[in-house]
Amino acid sequence: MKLLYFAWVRQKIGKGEEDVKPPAGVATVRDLIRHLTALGPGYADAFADLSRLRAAVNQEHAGFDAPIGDDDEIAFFPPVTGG
Amino acid sequence: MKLLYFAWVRQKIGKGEEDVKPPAGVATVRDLIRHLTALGPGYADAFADLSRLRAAVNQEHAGFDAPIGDDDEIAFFPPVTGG
Amino acid sequence: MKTRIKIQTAPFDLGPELEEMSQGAGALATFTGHVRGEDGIETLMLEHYPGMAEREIARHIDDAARRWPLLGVTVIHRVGELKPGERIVLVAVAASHRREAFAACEFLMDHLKTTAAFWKQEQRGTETRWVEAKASDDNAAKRWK
Amino acid sequence: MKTRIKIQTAPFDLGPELEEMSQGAGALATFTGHVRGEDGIETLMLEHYPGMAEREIARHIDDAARRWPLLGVTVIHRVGELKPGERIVLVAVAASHRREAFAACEFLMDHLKTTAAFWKQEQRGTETRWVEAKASDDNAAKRWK
Repeated sequence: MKLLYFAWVRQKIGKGEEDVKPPAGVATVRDLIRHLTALGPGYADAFADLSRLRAAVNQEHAGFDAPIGDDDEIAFFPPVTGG
Repeated sequence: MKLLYFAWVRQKIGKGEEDVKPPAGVATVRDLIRHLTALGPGYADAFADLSRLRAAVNQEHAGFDAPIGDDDEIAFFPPVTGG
Repeated sequence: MKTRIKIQTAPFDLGPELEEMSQGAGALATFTGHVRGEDGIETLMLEHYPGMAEREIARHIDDAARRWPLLGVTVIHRVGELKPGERIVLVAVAASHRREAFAACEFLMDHLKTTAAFWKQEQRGTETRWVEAKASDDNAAKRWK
Repeated sequence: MKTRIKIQTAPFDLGPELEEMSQGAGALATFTGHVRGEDGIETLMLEHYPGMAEREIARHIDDAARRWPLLGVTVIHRVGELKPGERIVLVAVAASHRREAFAACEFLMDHLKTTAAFWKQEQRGTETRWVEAKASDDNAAKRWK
């Protein structure tokens, strides 16, 4: 599973991307967030306030209940501010 | 009084502008139209259908009941089609 | 607010006009109208009422600036003989934010279409036809009342 | 319909981009967004999600083309380090008539602001701040539902 982090999510976690193999039972974006939060204070900080966080699965905006699998690309970022 | 004609009004009357001194009693745009209509077939043709005609007094759109005087610039034209 | 109104027979380029407008503005909305080649039009003759055409445009720019906070407006309108594909008109509005820039640009175009003293004649071969005003343009301008 | 999407670090000129868009269209509506110099911003850093950013823009162009008859759309979005006054984004829409061109241009800007995967960071001296999303942008995008 490929993970991507952008803007302050990237800064808090300290990297832009990583490959992870979450344990069995991580079936949704929300499960993944719970798993990542336990990995360290940077992750915990990045995922502390889910109201400020957005996610994409395979480059499409996704809710936290979206299902995910090993071959997916999951991204976390703040609400977008382009244009 | 300076008169200006544009688009098909100009073509029907056969000139783009002229100076006229209408008789006493010509106090509004409508009076002027009545006076001009009697001047010849070109004028009569140009002013035959007032629903297709627009007027300006001193370079501002004006209704046919607008008052006019000797020093005014009066223009007649079809509805505009610029832009 | 910087205002520029030009009525000219010469063609104009967009680059230099818009480059200057952009300075210091957060948002720039523009509209460019072109001679459509459809219906076999060979030439579009544009006639205007010198003096009144400029006044009407200036009046609408003033109205727009009272409605929205604007930083600059440029209106260029060509007259004379135009060929299919050529630009007829440019309306460019600079503002701090996009909402105002878009609204004022559309407001100006709608009013240019319905009150600015320009007339179009289409020429196809030896046949000429004065373009008639469209009810849809009147309705577009009425939206802003 | 001709579609062009460019995400680039290099600055872009309006002239050549718009010149090409104009060909064959009756109406061209454009929007250009610039880095505002207010509040002492020295640099605006623009980050994006390569792949997703382009996809979102393409999706909104498809949506716009289903709503309105369009002839061409160009979207250019800069990323990287920008200075006050520089252009961030260009949205240009060519159509036969102005109503569609304006509507689609504004539709695309509203959706770019709310869903395209870009993030802005303002830099003032040694201080940096991620720009927060605005409720007004969300509301603008909701108008089109």
